[in-house]
Amino acid sequence: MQSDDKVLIELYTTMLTIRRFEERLVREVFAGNIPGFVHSYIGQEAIAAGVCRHLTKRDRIVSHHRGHGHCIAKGADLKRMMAEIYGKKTGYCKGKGGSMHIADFSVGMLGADGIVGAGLPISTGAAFAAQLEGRGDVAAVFFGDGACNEGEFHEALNLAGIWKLPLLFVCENNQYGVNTPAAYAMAAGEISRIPKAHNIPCRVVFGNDVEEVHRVAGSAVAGIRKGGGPFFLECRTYRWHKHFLSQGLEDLRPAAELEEWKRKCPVASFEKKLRGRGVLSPAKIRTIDDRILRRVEEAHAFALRSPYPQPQDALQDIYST
Amino acid sequence: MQSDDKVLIELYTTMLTIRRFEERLVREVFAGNIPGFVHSYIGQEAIAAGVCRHLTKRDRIVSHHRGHGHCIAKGADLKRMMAEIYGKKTGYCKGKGGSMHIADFSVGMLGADGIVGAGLPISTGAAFAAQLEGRGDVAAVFFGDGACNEGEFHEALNLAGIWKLPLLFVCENNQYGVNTPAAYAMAAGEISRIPKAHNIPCRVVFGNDVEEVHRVAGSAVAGIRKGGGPFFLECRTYRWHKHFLSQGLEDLRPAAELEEWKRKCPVASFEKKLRGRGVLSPAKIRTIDDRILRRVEEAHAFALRSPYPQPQDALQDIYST
Amino acid sequence: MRKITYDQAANEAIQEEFRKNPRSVHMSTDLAADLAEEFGTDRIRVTPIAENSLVGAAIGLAGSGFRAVVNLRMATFGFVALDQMMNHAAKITYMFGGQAKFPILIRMTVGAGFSGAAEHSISPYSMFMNVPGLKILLPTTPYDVKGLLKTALGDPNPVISFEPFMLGRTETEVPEKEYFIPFGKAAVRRRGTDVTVVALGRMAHEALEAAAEVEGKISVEVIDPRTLVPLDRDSILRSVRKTGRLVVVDEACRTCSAASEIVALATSDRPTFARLRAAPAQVCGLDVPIPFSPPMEKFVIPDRAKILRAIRGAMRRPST
Amino acid sequence: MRKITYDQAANEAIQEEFRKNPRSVHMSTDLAADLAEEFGTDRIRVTPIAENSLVGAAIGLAGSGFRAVVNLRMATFGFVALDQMMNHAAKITYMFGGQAKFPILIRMTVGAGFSGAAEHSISPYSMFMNVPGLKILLPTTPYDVKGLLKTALGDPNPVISFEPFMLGRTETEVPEKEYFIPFGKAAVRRRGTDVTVVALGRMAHEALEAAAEVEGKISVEVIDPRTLVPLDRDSILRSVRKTGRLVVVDEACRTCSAASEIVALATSDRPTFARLRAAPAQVCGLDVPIPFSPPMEKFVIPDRAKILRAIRGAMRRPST
Ligand SMILES: Cc1ncc(C[n+]2csc(CCOP(=O)(O)OP(=O)(O)O)c2C)c(N)n1
Ligand SMILES: Cc1ncc(C[n+]2csc(CCOP(=O)(O)OP(=O)(O)O)c2C)c(N)n1
Ligand SMILES: [Mg+2]
Ligand SMILES: [Mg+2]
Repeated sequence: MQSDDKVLIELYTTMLTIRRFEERLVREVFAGNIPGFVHSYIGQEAIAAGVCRHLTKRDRIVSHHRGHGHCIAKGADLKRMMAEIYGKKTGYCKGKGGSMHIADFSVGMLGADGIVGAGLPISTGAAFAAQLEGRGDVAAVFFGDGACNEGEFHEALNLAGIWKLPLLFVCENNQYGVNTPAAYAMAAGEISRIPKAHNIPCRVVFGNDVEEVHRVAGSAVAGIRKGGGPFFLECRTYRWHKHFLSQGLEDLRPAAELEEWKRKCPVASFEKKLRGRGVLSPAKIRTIDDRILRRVEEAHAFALRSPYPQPQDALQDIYST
Repeated sequence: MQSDDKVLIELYTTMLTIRRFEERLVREVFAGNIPGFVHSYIGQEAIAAGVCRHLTKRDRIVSHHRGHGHCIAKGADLKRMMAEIYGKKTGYCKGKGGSMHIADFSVGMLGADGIVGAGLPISTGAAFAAQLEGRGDVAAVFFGDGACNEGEFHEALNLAGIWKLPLLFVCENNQYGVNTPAAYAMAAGEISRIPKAHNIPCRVVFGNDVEEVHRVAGSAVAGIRKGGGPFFLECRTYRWHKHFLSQGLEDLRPAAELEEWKRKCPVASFEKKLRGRGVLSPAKIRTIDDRILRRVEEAHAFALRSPYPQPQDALQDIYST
Repeated sequence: MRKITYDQAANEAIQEEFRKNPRSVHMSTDLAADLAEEFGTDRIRVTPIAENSLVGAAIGLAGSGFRAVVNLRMATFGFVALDQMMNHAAKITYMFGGQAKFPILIRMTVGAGFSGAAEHSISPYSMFMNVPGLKILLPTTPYDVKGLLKTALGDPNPVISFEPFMLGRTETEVPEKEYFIPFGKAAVRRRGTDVTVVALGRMAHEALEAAAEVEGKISVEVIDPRTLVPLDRDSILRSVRKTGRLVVVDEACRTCSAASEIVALATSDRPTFARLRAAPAQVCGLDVPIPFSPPMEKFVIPDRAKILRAIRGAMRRPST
Repeated sequence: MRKITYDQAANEAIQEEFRKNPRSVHMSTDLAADLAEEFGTDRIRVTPIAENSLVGAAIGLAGSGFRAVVNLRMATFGFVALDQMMNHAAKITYMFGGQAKFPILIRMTVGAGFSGAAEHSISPYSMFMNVPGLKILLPTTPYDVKGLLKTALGDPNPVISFEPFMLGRTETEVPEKEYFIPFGKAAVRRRGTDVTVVALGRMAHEALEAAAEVEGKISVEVIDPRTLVPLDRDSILRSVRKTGRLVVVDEACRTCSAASEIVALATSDRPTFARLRAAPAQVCGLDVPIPFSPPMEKFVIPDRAKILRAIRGAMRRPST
């Protein structure tokens, strides 16, 4: 097996892990087993996988409300993620955060966040830290098209620009914020016009093509590590589920549009390519999938058998000591 | 006298009125006679004069902390302005606002504002109102280069863009926010790159040349009235005084730069032109100036002889009834 | 009488008032579908996610003679708009010497109870009460939300309506006939003589259940202020002077809460203080960010049991 | 001992701690000239005017193992940054289950008295007290500001320092020798037995002058809490139990103020309530935006005369 193939298989594995994890969650949420709001990453797996493959544990990422994919791609533990989503004591945040606030600082995942756009300034601080440390580390921030309309988007681009921060902006343009089309909400038309105006180099990629994401992110990250300053990567994609998983919430996006994008499934299309090129056989795929499914089941079982926090645990962690 | 000349003389008169008003204030502030913070508009007169000449009383403007020029150009009463700056009961805001919060809704001056950038979203509302009224009225908003780094700048551009609001953005780029150079604080380099990215048409003018400001603003306002949507006018200029008038505050801008810009005085250079073209004779200029000086003195005398508010007046106007 | 939900009642208020006033505009990041259908997308605007600017735009509209309604959804989303709400909407009438009116209604949901975690469960009304110039509603029933919003939509000032998320789908009877509820008039939800319970927001319901539970043993008066600014001081003080005992229930974090304010109000009023027979008690959210996991979330917000404990405690305490 | 100003003392605290910790960073929209000279422009950054992002950047730095200091200047400029302060800085330690530390210091000036008008004179500390997860300082002397900021610069949590604008140039003795002031320890500025005056921020000075004025007639104990979160409940309660009378003085608007909280704290504490001999009193800023014109501004903020009136009132009131 060539080393290139190894990378491809890893990318595939990461994507499929996200997919299986999220599929399991979809079932559990609709069965009423999970408290709170859960935003599914299904349909966008290629972005987290393709970008994070270039990042070390010292590189720091900041995520948003749709953050499970970033956690998994950055190397977070499925068990502790699942436990957190279930509100268990063994979760990453001891049950204090839930789906929208998973973080794993030990792998450089600085946290998902429920306020649209808020991760952008936070990521400038992570990049500033990397710049001061001077070891060639980078930061990356993931955010949606909707977040680009918050003022913090502008401020973060500007700050990264004037300070030449080692920061990769990854816009996951799934074309909607809840039910509001980006085409309606954004005067620029093309998101990339904004970072370009701030003199930040920019590339638009098909976000369902993991190889393209991986290739472009790779040269972007390499350039950033060498001190080239921030880079902006816009990934065109689509989410398969409602804004968050809920019976009540309406999905006003055209059904045909969703169907079309399902045909552009990032996982299936990549799988097909790898099979076509002989990188993966059906049997090998089965093996990978089985292992992933087992890990997801283990994570799920771990979450279920983990204890809930004690009520009084709520009084811990307000402050660090 | 040609009608063109009439306009030129009006522009000159407006600029000189602002200049004389502000000169008087500078003296009074440094003599310790005026409470609070006063931001002088000296050096930037051509912008307020050139833009507001195109606006009717139904057109609404929103101003910022450096707002005296906009008030005067929009037709506010010098007496009530001066009284407000002195904190007198006869002032526009009954002494509740002071220099930074002068408004005259009767002439469409929706107020100065002390929070950098905050006027931008407010102006989108004024433009939205004009759009709904459908009478071809416009709104205009004045703001500095420093305000362009606040997120509200981005948000207001976007909102104006997607809704095609009848809004003229007037950026008074005096190249510094307090002592921070725009060249340092702004990744875009050129401010106009940002509105362009939002697909808002944009022109950069020499803000000390009132004829240029007037000409470009004129076609911009005409286009907006016809339903062309927002327009962005960047005016390059310079302020002559410290950020606000205060003994204590340091001015870190290069002295030579200030001297150079004083040679580009918007009032003196226009006066020279008008004399050269025979539009104004020295005698006529003297007459205009005398009248202005008299009006400023009257305003000042009015302010001085006006009573202070009663302490208990502080309890009025918290709510409208 | 027909029953409708809290959310429907709120919507009706807007519909009725928007029919009367063509110079009224609605903005929200989500489509307000039935409003848009009736009033058109000129007046009912879907907006980009840029809350600070929506509130700013509302101020500009209001200063230009329109009435503007902004639905920010959850209160914490409104935190990006606090500058426009607190520095501008609240102060602009005053700063400009009252020369213009600013009829603005801003709606936000508040409260915990659905595992929304710290960023989606806050009840921040007290911080708005500390900023003069806003009127502040905290409606607790479908009937009230309709009547209060209708009043708000006739008020020439910025009004903020905090609407408990958990109440959105609760149903009660709401008359078809038009009515308004004035600001500053508390609802005495239950008459009693032993102890006054002032209960805010969703806690008004919990307090009523608690009161019912001790029926016959302790006579509990339950007051729902309904509006926090203006606050119906008189009704509260009158009740406390009668009962001599005060328990304030508020889902928000205790420190610097509206509940603390009500206790301070009652105790610093000389005749009321003179009649107090026990130290007043606060049953509030604990001073922690709202945790996600249900057992912890339940622990930090008040419920019937905690209210009952406080009522019994007030009765047990010896008079001074 | 040498005398230095409040602002100089604050600056010294930062200098001393930045010397110790190379992983500390300072951001402000104005140049912090002497810091930049000593520590270089890598660590001492002038920023664009974008306060919300500065606080956000501070959070990111802190989460990456740095200590971040942000000077927002006036508190109302910080209103554009309330989302990052309240939704993020305050909650992030908790939300993430304590897995990372967020050592952040945010400085802002507060208070009126210089005709700054409504947008430049606010004292909004109580709204931050309602949001758990922040530590909150309100230093009132050069000595205190230095000692408290030095402690803040060793604390692994977000700390907000509210610094009364009017005190910036006041001078007192400050030792050259290093010292720290712990959080949660009030300063009893004056001992007394008749009435407890808890005075916040600049009002601590006014209260002391008022106390001196009635020296020999009324024995006034003046307590300056110095930190609002944590608040030194014990010192306050102990004093009130001793004197039986409480006056709280706060420049901020009264409703939902820190002063209301302190009154609620004292009255809802059973043993303290039992010893109260008079209704507690609040001497606070009136509930209006701060007006520009001096006669009105003076009218709405507390001063020595108003404090004296309240002290005398507390003494006059018959015990219950
Ligand atoms: C400041 C703020 N406003 C509104 C919301 C509610 N909200 C949560 S996610 C979302 C849509 C975000 O769209 P986008 O950034 O495109 O991300 P996507 O959900 O499409 O991945 C909205 C409006 C919020 N969480 N925070
Ligand atoms: C949100 C906010 N941050 C900071 C300030 C303090 N401040 C007042 S004016 C100003 C500079 C503004 O620069 P610019 O927009 O270029 O206007 P100019 O003063 O140059 O006319 C600053 C930082 C403020 N008033 N509001
Ligand atoms: Mg999206
Ligand atoms: Mg400037």
